[in-house]
Amino acid sequence: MPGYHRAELTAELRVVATGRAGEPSEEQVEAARRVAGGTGLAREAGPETILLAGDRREVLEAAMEIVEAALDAGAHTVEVRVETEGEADRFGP
Amino acid sequence: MRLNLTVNGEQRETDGVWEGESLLYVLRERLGLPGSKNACEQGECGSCSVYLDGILVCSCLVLAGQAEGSEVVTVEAVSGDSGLHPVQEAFVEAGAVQCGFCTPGFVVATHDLLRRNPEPSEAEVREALAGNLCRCTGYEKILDAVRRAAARGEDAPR
Amino acid sequence: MSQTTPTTPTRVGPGPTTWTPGKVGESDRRPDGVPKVTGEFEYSSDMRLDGMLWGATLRSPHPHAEIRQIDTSEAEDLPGVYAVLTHEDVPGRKVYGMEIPDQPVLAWEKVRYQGEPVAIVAADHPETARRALEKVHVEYGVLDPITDAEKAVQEDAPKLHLSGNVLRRIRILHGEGVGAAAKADVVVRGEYEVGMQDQAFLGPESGLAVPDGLGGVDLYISTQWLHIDQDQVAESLGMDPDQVRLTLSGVGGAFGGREDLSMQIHACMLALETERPVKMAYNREESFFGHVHRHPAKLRYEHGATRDGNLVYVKARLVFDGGAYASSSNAVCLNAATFACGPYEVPNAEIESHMLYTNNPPCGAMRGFGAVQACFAHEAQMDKLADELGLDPLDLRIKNALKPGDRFPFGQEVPPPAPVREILERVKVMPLPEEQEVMGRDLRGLPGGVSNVTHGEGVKRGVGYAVGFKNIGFSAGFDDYSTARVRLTVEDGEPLVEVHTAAAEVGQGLLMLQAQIARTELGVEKVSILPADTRVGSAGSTSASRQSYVTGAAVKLACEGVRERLFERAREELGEPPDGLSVEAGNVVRDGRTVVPLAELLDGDELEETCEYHHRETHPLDENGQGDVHLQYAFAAHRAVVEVDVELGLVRVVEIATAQDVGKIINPQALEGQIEGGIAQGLGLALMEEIQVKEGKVLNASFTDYLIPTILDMPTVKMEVLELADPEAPYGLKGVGEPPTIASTPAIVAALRDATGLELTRIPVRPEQLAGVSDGPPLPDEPTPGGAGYAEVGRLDGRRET
Amino acid sequence: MVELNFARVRPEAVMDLTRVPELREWGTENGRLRVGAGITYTRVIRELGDRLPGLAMASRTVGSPQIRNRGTVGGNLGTASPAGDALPPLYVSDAEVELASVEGTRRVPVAEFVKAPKRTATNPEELISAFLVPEAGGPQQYAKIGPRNAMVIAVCSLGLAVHPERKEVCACIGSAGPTPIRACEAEDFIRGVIEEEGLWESRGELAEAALGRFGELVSEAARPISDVRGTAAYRTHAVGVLARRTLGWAWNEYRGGI
Repeated sequence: MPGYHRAELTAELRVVATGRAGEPSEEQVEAARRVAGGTGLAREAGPETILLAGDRREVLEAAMEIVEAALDAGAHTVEVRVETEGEADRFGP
Repeated sequence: MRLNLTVNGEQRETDGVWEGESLLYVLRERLGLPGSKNACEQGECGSCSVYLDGILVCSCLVLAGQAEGSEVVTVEAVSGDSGLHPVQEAFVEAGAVQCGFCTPGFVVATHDLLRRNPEPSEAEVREALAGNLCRCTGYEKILDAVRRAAARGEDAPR
Repeated sequence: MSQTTPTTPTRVGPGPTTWTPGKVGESDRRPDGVPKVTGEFEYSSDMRLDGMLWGATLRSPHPHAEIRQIDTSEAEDLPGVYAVLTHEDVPGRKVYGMEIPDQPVLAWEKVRYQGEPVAIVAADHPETARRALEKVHVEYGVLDPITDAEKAVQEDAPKLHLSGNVLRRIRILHGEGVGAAAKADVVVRGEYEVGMQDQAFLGPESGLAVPDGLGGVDLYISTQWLHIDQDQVAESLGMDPDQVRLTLSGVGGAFGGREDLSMQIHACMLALETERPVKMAYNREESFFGHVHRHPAKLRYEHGATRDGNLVYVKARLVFDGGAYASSSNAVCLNAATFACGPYEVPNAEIESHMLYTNNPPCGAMRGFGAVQACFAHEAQMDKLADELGLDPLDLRIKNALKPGDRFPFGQEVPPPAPVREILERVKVMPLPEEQEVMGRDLRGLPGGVSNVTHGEGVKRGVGYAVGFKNIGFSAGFDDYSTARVRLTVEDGEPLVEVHTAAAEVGQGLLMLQAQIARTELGVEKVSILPADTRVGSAGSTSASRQSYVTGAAVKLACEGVRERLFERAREELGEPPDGLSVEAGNVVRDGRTVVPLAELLDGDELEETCEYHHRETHPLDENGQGDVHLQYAFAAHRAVVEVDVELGLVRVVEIATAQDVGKIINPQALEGQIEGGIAQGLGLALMEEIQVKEGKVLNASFTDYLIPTILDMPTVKMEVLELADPEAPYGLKGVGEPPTIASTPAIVAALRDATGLELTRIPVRPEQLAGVSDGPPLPDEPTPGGAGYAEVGRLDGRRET
Repeated sequence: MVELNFARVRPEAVMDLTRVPELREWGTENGRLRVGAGITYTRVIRELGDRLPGLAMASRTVGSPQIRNRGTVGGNLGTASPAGDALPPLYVSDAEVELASVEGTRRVPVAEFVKAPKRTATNPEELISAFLVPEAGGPQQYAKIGPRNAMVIAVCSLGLAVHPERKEVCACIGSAGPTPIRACEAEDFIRGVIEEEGLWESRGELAEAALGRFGELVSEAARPISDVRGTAAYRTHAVGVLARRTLGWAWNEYRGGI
């Protein structure tokens, strides 16, 4: 049931346009999505928004990888929003 | 359109009825009688059972306009001033009520059955109530309730 | 769009329910019984407020498509329409989900199942709202759907989610695994399939959202878990949970189907946008698209045993179709894996459980939760094995029955009580119904009933047995707690206990149970149960058969706290010695003598305690699928007697006999209701209930073609109830809701096999299978009225203007 | 009404015929029964059960008491669904449908009236006013398959009438073809058997083999499709079984047996 396996942490990542660069390029978004897909934790959470859900450590590590991939592809800005999930602190070890 | 009908002994009038509305919708949303339930809206579950001119019907299958000038009796009128009708009493006592969404329909259908056949056999009860679906009870307690109500030998109030 | 002065009417919430309940162990008249028989009980779909608008949902007609464009302008211009919202209007997180937030509140680039919400509207009449939906123009680029879980894992399958189509994989390795195969004298193999069952609760999803005028919103909703709804709604509205207050409104059944959100976020969005109360009420057809279903599964099994009938090993591969979104699939996958071998002592096992994303309807919680699918397969295997060994199927089960102290394949020690052998022996000795002459019997006692298909011709009787088990409460490390606030006060000179929890009464009788506990623990006649809402801490979900245990324990704990404070007061004020005090009939008592009436002792004060009950810690599985995963186990055995018209494949179930261990009977009548009702749902899965899906589209979203048992289908139930106390649980009780649903299905199918000699590897068993008539051509997707699916209703593009 | 509730149709106008008393009457006319189209199933069972037993049996299988209290044979005719329970009994009694308009009335044999699934011979300005059918001259049966024991739409069905007065047995398949289908070859076959053996007069037993062959011929006459309710193969099979059984019951009744 819900909560049996509720994700501990979520991170939303979005490659955003900056004043200088205009729209984020397809390649930047794709690079982020490709790496995200490989983490095994990724879903979509809105247009161009990646959502990672899982244990604390794996989510944080995956977020770092994705940010790097986007930057490597030339992105100027990546928004990252990390949240603990309600009730998640009640998980056992 | 305007609709005039007698509901539970009271003359009622309601305006602005869309022609496509069912009697069930009018009872629930316009006349403040939500006791009849909207579980399937296609005559399969019996939750909306009412009397229309003394006949048991699914009010979801009656176009509101068809009830113009008719007499409608809903679950709200099954109990009288003196409290619960024996059918209702029996449903509560027997544990025939769980989520209760099917209950108003069962109460009206049982009321109709016992009015026509005060001492039904089990097979007759089952056939008469086959158009009322219940998802919670597995029907055992409902059968028990009908037996109790029948044993009381009380006839319908109207 | 229409403009009116915004109003924020306030709603008077449901009041407390006060009555004088029975004590623990007694049948009580349920307090909501009277309003339910008179029609006065207010279900979520009955609520209304002045100035209220009606919400409606536009759903995707396609199981898999790109959304190229959404044009709402024409809909917005329609008189009587107050709001038309899309994903762009979701203020907070655009996805939600209980375990993993992967499901769009409103779809943006893609739709992944037929019926996925794309836009919502609020209007002054349901018909206006429906017309507005027709005027929302969505341009779709239709994609090929993935409709087969086995194909979803293939390399070339398109990825439905960023990380692919595998939602979860679990592997359990126990003992030597299949390495033990050499020790087996006999091996039986089988492949089984379970169709998609629906909860089919009678009260369709509905709710009323009321803006508070200060930016927040109150939501009156029928749900199973208020707090997890609150979390998800607040997250998607971008608000603090405090600004989103939920109150439980009358619930017309649940069975797992109300654990996920349906219109909760939508109604709140529309209410906040229009600054008016907004009611959303699904009709039956929409309800089929508005909640998750029981997972369809394919299960491949291999059982090895010694010649004398001792199980040597089990190998199982379970594949579940999770549909488009995660829901509670992770937990279902775990449950199925851990119950894959049945309640038997299996020294070696290798189990794989796979949960996959497809473009089929999302699946999640339903009564039995993963144990149902596994039980159908392992019980079929046990019968097959008995046949192979020439043993009585019941004796084979008894021989291999689990007992306390054994190890489950996932390593946990079987906790007491685990009376598997006892319940099997009970059903074994229960007298069989007398065989009655079939020829010339009343039609209503024959397969087909008054449809007059047989007067006894072709009718054969069969008897079958099955046993199943399931965990009670949430597992694998989740701190599955409940909160209760109990207040002792004096009203009209009489002591009154008020109990406040957020636990959802969905029909099962939790109101009674809470009151019975309060009355038992505090010795007070009058108890009042306050409406469940988010003003008190979480009670967890009304699911996993857990509320009697967990919320029961929380109420008991809080009552004990209040009682302690009463005794303290008695000691302080009356100088009573600390030991030997009790409460009875409204008095503090010692040795049967009244020390002081509660009313006098309280002297106008109130005593209040809020307690959280946390059960024993559980643990996740390790990489070999080992761990102390579950809290409590409940077992039930069933015997089915059927009569089959073997020529036509029609069935009458004659009787179900069952034995179940419940730990302690809290309320006999409510317990019987759970057992009988659970069996009815098991019967439905065995014989008739299946959501038929073709190419991702639902073919029978109506009560005309999704058939649930009627009163003419459900037989008499004989039951024996064992009360073997669980030392860890309050009063020793066990959860009772789910076990009746688990083994009743395989027992019926076993009886059908007995009557027909057919193998019957798929449920629901259709008349075609029983009559031995091979399948014809594949199903056409010709929709029937009220049974088509949203291709027609959501878009209304199949409308005929006549 | 269901289509209205689920927004499948939005008719410009709806006419309520329940208030037309003429439609709710029945009587005899030139030796036949003339039954108003607005007679409910409940009334068919109660008032016409002895005169039209096949139709009454079919009526009893329709929905629930609530539905039978409201639903009418006229409605079943108008819908012209192949699954309409009232249709096979009307087919086997060679009923006629009476259509009325301001122009007058006309009568159409039921098999010509039902043209295709949900299509009838009714002109836009006409309404179904009644059906005409002879009183049963012999035993009649109706049997219907559904996956549960009440409240089902026919997966397939069979109506059968023994007509001693014209020395014929008629059988009609329901819900296994685009319209109800008379099983003519089966009818011819069994008429031949009965005549050959002089069974009309002797009231002797019909051989098991003859019943079996009758069933096979009925199966052969079916033209079913597969859908959510059942497969074509099953429907073909089941109508044959129903034909064999119902003929057995009806013939036994004719013999004065069961």
